[in-house]
Amino acid sequence: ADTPAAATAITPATPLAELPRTSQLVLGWSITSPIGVTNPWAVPGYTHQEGNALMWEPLMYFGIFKDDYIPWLASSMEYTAKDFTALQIKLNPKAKWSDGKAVTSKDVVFTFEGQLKNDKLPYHAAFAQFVDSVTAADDLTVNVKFKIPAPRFKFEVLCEKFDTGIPIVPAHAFDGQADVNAYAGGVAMPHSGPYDLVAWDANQKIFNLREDWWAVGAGLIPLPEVKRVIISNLGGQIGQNMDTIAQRLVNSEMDSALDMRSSVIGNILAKNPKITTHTGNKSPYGYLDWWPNSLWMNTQIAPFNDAKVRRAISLAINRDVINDTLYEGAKIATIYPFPLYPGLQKFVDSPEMKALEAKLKPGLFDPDASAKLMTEAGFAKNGKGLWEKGGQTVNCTINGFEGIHSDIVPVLVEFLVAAGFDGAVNFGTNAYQNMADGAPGLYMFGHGASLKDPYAALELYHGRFSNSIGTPAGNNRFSRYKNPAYDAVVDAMAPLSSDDPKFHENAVKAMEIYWTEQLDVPIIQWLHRIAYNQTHWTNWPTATNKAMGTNGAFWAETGLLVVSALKKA
Amino acid sequence: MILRLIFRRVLFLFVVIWCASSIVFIIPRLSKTNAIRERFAELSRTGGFSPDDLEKIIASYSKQFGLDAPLWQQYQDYLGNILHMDFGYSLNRYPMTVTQVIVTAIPSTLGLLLVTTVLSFLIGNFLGALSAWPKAPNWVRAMATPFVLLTGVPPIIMGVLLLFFIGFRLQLLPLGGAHTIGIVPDGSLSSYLDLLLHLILPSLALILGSVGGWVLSMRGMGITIQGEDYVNFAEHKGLTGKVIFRDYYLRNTLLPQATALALALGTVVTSAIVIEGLFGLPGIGQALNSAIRSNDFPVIYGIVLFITAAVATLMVAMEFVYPLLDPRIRNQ
Amino acid sequence: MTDATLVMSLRPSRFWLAMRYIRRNKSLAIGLAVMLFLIAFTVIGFLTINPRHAYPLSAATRQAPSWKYPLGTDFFGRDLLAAMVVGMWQTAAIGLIAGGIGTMIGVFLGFVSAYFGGLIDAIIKTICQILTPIPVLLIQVVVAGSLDKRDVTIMVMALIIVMLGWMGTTLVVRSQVLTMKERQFVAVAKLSGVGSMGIIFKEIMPNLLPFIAAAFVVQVFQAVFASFYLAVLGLGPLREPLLGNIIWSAQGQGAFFNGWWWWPIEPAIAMVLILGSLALINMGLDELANPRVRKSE
Amino acid sequence: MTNLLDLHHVSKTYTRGLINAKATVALQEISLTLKQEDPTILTVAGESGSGKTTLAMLLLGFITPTTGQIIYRGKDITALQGEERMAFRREVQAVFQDPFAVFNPFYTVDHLLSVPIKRFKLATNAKAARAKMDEALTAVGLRPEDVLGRYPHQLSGGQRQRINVARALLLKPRLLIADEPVSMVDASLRASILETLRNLQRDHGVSIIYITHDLTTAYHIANAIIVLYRGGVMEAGDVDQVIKSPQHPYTRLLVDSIPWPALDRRWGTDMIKAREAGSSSVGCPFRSRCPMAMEQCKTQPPLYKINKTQAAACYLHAGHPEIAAERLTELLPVRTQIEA
Amino acid sequence: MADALHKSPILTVSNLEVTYYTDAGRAKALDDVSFTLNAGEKLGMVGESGSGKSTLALAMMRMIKPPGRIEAGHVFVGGTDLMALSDEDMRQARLSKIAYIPQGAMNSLNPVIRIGAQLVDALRSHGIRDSRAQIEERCINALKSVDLDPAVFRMYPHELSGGMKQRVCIAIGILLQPQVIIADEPTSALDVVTQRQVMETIDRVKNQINAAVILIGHDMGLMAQFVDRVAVMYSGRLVEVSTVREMFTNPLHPYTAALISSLPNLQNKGVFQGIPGLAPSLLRLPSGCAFHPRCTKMMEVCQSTRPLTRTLESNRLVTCHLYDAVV
Ligand SMILES: Nc1ncnc2c1ncn2[C@@H]1O[C@H](COP(=O)(O)OP(=O)(O)OP(=O)(O)O)[C@@H](O)[C@H]1O
Ligand SMILES: Nc1ncnc2c1ncn2[C@@H]1O[C@H](COP(=O)(O)OP(=O)(O)OP(=O)(O)O)[C@@H](O)[C@H]1O
Ligand SMILES: [Mg+2]
Ligand SMILES: [Mg+2]
Repeated sequence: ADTPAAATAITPATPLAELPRTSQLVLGWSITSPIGVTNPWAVPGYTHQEGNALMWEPLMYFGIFKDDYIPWLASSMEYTAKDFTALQIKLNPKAKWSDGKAVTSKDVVFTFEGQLKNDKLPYHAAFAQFVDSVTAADDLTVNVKFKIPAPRFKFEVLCEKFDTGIPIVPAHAFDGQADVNAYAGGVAMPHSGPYDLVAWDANQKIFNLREDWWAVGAGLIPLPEVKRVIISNLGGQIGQNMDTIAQRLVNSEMDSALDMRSSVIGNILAKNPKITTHTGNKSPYGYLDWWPNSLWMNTQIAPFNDAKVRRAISLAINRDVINDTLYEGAKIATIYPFPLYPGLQKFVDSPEMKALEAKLKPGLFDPDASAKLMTEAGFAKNGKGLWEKGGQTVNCTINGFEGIHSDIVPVLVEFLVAAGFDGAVNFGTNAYQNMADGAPGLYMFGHGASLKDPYAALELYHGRFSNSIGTPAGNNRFSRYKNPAYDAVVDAMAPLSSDDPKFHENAVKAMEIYWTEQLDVPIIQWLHRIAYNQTHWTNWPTATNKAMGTNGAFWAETGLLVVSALKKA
Repeated sequence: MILRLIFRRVLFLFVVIWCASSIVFIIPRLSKTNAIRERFAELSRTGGFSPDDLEKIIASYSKQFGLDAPLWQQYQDYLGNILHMDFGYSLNRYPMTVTQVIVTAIPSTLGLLLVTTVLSFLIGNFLGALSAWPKAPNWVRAMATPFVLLTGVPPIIMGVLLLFFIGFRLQLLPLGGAHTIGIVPDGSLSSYLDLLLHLILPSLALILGSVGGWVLSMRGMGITIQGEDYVNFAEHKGLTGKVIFRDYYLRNTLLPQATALALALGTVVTSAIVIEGLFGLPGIGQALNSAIRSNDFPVIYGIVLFITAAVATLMVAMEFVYPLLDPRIRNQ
Repeated sequence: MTDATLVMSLRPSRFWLAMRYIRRNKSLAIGLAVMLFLIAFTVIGFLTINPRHAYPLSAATRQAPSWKYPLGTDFFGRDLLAAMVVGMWQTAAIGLIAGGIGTMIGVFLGFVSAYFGGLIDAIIKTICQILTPIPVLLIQVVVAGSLDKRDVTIMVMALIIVMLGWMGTTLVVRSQVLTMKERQFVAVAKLSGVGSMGIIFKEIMPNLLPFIAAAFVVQVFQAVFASFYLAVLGLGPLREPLLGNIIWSAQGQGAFFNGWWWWPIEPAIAMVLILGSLALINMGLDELANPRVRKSE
Repeated sequence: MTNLLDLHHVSKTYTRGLINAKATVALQEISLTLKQEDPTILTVAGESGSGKTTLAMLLLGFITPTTGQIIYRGKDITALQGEERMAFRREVQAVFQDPFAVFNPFYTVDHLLSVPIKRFKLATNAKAARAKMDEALTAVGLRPEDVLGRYPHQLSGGQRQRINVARALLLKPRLLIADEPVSMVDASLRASILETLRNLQRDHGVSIIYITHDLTTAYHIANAIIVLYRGGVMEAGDVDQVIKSPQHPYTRLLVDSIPWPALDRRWGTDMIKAREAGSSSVGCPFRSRCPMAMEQCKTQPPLYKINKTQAAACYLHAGHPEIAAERLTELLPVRTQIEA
Repeated sequence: MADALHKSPILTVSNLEVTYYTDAGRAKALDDVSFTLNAGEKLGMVGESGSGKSTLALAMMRMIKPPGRIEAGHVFVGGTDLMALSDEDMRQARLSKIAYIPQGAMNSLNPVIRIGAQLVDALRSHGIRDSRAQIEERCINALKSVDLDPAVFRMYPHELSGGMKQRVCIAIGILLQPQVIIADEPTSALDVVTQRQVMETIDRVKNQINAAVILIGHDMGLMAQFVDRVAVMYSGRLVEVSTVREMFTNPLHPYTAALISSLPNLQNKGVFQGIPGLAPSLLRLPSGCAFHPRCTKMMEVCQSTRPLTRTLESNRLVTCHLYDAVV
């Protein structure tokens, strides 16, 4: 067996220098990642959350609210073929690793080839699907050749935004590592980001600013004012201490922490006026995530193979109650499988989409219509008031995740029970397994696909992912839907760029099928409600302060941009 | 003779560990859940993964962790590894080993649990013995009933109430965490005081939640002993109350209580799960809780085995301590 | 001599003696009184509330206790009075099912083990000894955590709890039967031509009733405790208004922070009353079963 | 006619612990015969731990002998089945030492009497059963209405013990084992219980094995006596003979130690030798305490027939003829010598 | 010297009265009990079970526990009234003035501490501040005086036989050379041989320290062998106190007479003569003399009037109407 690479604690060799609280940023988070793991390739232990994003940098960031690329290690990244089959990357000549070595095309090639060859790395599948070859033209230029048109590869894979995209890793750090997946990295790992890991134990993780950060010299950014970042471990089970986390934020023990329940965030603001959110002190206090949630189901098994049943479930859900009861009147409930970011908002605001919406009424709550559809589908109510056919009720157990769904799912279950569906909650450890296996029932899960245009979301229902029952479905492809007509529409969109009119036309067509066939039941947009305490730090990313244009979550891949933009209060 | 006894006890220890390990091995596998898949679902939910064919990565890792082998094979490997004290890697926190996960979590838990368990054992037994003792002042004896009521307050409820009244309402004590944020514990007095301050509420919850049980069992035993002829004779001998209490009551009741103490250490870990969660303390309870919730089998096995082995070892050790406490056992 | 009096005091014909005894046995009296109150609460509650209101979206949300909602409502729009009634009933169901089955298993194994002795005894005793150091709740957490939540019903919850909850009773009953077996009246019964079954059921069992009752109460206590514990961790049947579930969901919504203190406090108090009264009854029964303890009162 | 009871070289060894077996020889090579036609009262005497209760348990079939056989009316009692077993159960009864422990505290004292009536079908209906119970109680000097329907703790020790005797009376056994029946009863009550026992033998032809450490009562009730020490027979014979003129040093010690309630028969003045712990399993068991121990005693002495009705296992009597253990009973007188 | 001691009684019990307040009612377990005892004298205390013998002993030790209560009476030991002492003084008086050797010696020693420690703690609790060695020597002497090996000092109770344990209790009893020793059925659990040994031991140590001994029991045989005077209790009352000889030859009280004639002896083989009837329950005592329902010499007055205790010639006490006239 190989030697264990992780540690049980990282203690600073010399005691940490005392810093005034005003130079320190305290972030509350649940640290569950293995101590000492800083290597992005140490999968599945590595996560960019919990502070590692402060160490690693991508070729480019994408500022979602700025709706633009932010060049970083790469100064440019352009498709060099019209059909999106070639891409050229030019690196920033000033980019340096923390050990002083320059970031070169060798590192980029190493990073890309690693993903391509190593099937344990997170983007292996994407690379394997699209990338033909990666070559270094010179020290600062990399050419990527694609097997098939890859118009979204640059955005989806090479840019960091939200929680996706890849960081560039130093080739020389892996010299002599037998198993790159088992190498923890630790403090020794050279990295390009400005913060160095200096201490890590079960309670906290501490990063110090490295003042010779290359990006400052390169003029990308002024020297960050945050000299030290402390990630304070809130413990594993958030539900158990939601109260205390909120109160500790109010008490200014922390400058920011993980996102808050909608029921809590308003009170946090009320109790400490210094605290603000993405939307200031106004509802909905958060920004839109890329992860709108639907009730998914396996469209291959009865009774969910019947579009009438799927539609009946949608008709049983009262989206107004969701907005009013759970989210304090914020308009969270949705009818779309994608988040309404600027590009997508434009799409749904188009006249074609408006007409379609008016025609199909996808968000309608109508128990009578629901009942009618169920009767048509051959169901009858049994003694307990539940729909039944052939002695079987409709198994509407909602599989979900306790930490994030414990507010919405119980309410959904009640809607379903009220309409005669046999509802229950499953926050078990097998929830995801059930989704992947396509077990009977409903799956509360996000889409995590589209950001700029609807393609990625619509592609989730493509017939090529329609795994047969018995084989696990891919992530976010739980529908197992197969419809040649739908596939044709999506295929037509694939090689087109988003601003192509043809693309728009097909997208509307696909949406028509999505709604009429009710491929899944869209429930809510996903909001991140993060409290920003301005007692010590200001200039948090908000709806009005789009300076860096990021989504404002310090734990996201763009967290480095959030932290480095902070100003002393 | 003594070797034989030791041999039998060690054998017992092994059987206990084997049983515990088999139970924890089999049960989570009864559902067909693939731990790796759940882990990647978690990761893909929090991002960092291309949504594209995750299944391939999952298959690859399942192979690495031996999860694709037939159950029987997995079981054999698992037992074999345990024999080598090798619990393997955590699925969730790879490349951290299970041992590292435990070693990381244990100091915090041990500090909290050992202290609270021993304290509540001492307080509970003392009060229990007193409340059973006819010579004790009335108010001491009357305290038994409130303590019985306390046994009805599980640590979690006690924790919730303390947190609400002392933490929220009165804002007297820290709400969570093991120390003030930003302090790197350096072994200085002030860092210990800081730690202590943070541990008051969780300790109180644990102590108050378990002290009643000790009071009760000790009281029952004390009353039983009080009817013994030798206690009566001690009074006839004109011994002082103090001597009777110490040498005739406590000495005779402590023996069964000592075993219970060993057992209690096992159950208290369960309280730790909720208390550590409630107060945001990163200990073994938290580690176990998140392992259970993420199907991190190796960590679950590791922790349950660790605790079982610790309790069983303590119990066996107790058997060797017994003869010191009770000469009657020495002859057997 | 004294255990005769206690058995008799259980007989209906000795109703007044029993009442007098209970008056002296304060813990039993208080325990029974609280238990009666809880039972009355549940029964009267069932007659007056609509059980449907124990589930979300059936009432206004987040209402502090008022005339309309005496115990207030929660974030999800449960009427907490209804939730308390239903939750109490479900808690009782789990306690009684798990306690009942556990006691039955324990009593059965204890009897078999002690009465027949030999290999059977050795096996049962060894199993108990081996299982004792295994932290039961931990295993139950693992089990509950591993199950498909769809399958976790009140009944399943009770069974999870029974699974490893019988050893204590087995050992207690076993040791009692062992001593009882040596009592001379058993020998006399044999001389009177009574067979094994007769001796077990007619001679020994009646004398163990106080012990079995105490063991039952302990089992119910443990079952209620365990079910509460699992529910607080969110490992129970999630839709049901189990007392633990209510606390679990209150914590998930930051109830204290938001000032909805009644939401978690009410089930906590209910649970304390249930467990506390069980503990008191147990202590009272202990006094009954252990004549020495009784003498001291 | 077959004998009522035959003991052939019965020994009982208790082993304790499975691994480190420690053996206690509780009874050693006892042979004994009781004839059906001559009901007798035979006393088995000996100090604590001499194996008296063990013998009783063996005779009742509660434990099985380690070696040897117990034959009841021609059948080995370990081999009894069905009907025969029921008959044996009924015909061999016992009165135990502790008059309280034999009552099941859960029931009224009626239980003790009604169960055997039911099990052995001694009465056809409840009325007949009640009549039988009344009769037996009256015979032991109790008024049925005083005791029936009461719980054991509501009766005095004497009453309880008499109910026990009544139970034996009710069943009219052929053999009654009385294991220290009066040692826990007040002196003033002893007499009446013993008298009832003796009447049982005299009027109903019940053979009684009376087990006791109290030679005074033995002397008064029994015809013959066997003195046990550490499971072995030390002396046996006619009870008058043995008590008035004990031949074995152990019997002598016993008789000397009896606290006679008489002013003219006082304990000797010389202090007796304390019992020493541990003794080897070979040779005379009394050797280590015996004031007259000789080299010879390291081998087990045989029984010597001292006169027509007395034998002792002691080399002091080596001049007398040896008598085989199984013929010991021939020395024991059977007929009660009524009222001196 | 012996005569001089005989003149002033070392123990005087007067009008002792104890009641148990039970669920079922009040039970007067001791009713107006008075007697005296001289140094070096041995008094036997006999009576049926439940007649109050142990209660008397416990009352003299002031060890009656609830629901029992000492209602009245005095116990003078060497001139001190124990009933008037403070609790602390009474504790000191136990063992040093008046010692009690318990009924169940089998269980009267603390199983988890050494015999030696159980002797030492008795000394220490009585304010003896000698050096360890001195105290140990004193204890070993006490053990030796009851015929025990000094090695017993380091042994645990379970390593001793019943007779040895009983003798340890005696050793503890004489440790502080009390003036009165009460032995409550010290041998009822022992066989005759051991019983004789124990009784002889008590006799010897009594002579050494010239204490008065009260031997409680119901074995008249043992009394005949051991004591000088016998007190007979019946239903909480002392019905007769006489010397052994007088009691066996000329019992005064009808109950005593019945008791004596029920005794078996070598002469009257086969004659069984019990006392008819049953001892009454203390809760429902017959009116008048408690013994009258069983008495062969019952008179009319016995049914209505409680007899008084009278002192007859030669210091015999009797409580019976038969002797109303005699005085
Ligand atoms: N169940 C048993 N297991 C082991 N040894 C036993 C058992 N029963 C009795 N013995 C031993 O066998 C020997 C004889 O015991 P038994 O009870 O027959 O004596 P006893 O003469 O009836 O004594 P006692 O007068 O005290 O009743 C003793 O040494 C005793 O310790
Ligand atoms: N703790 C008590 N509670 C109630 N009644 C008691 C208590 N102790 C003794 N008695 C009663 O007091 C009476 C005298 O009891 P005591 O023990 O003195 O009798 P005894 O003569 O010593 O009897 P024995 O010979 O059985 O030892 C009995 O009737 C008994 O029932
Ligand atoms: Mg015996
Ligand atoms: Mg007594």
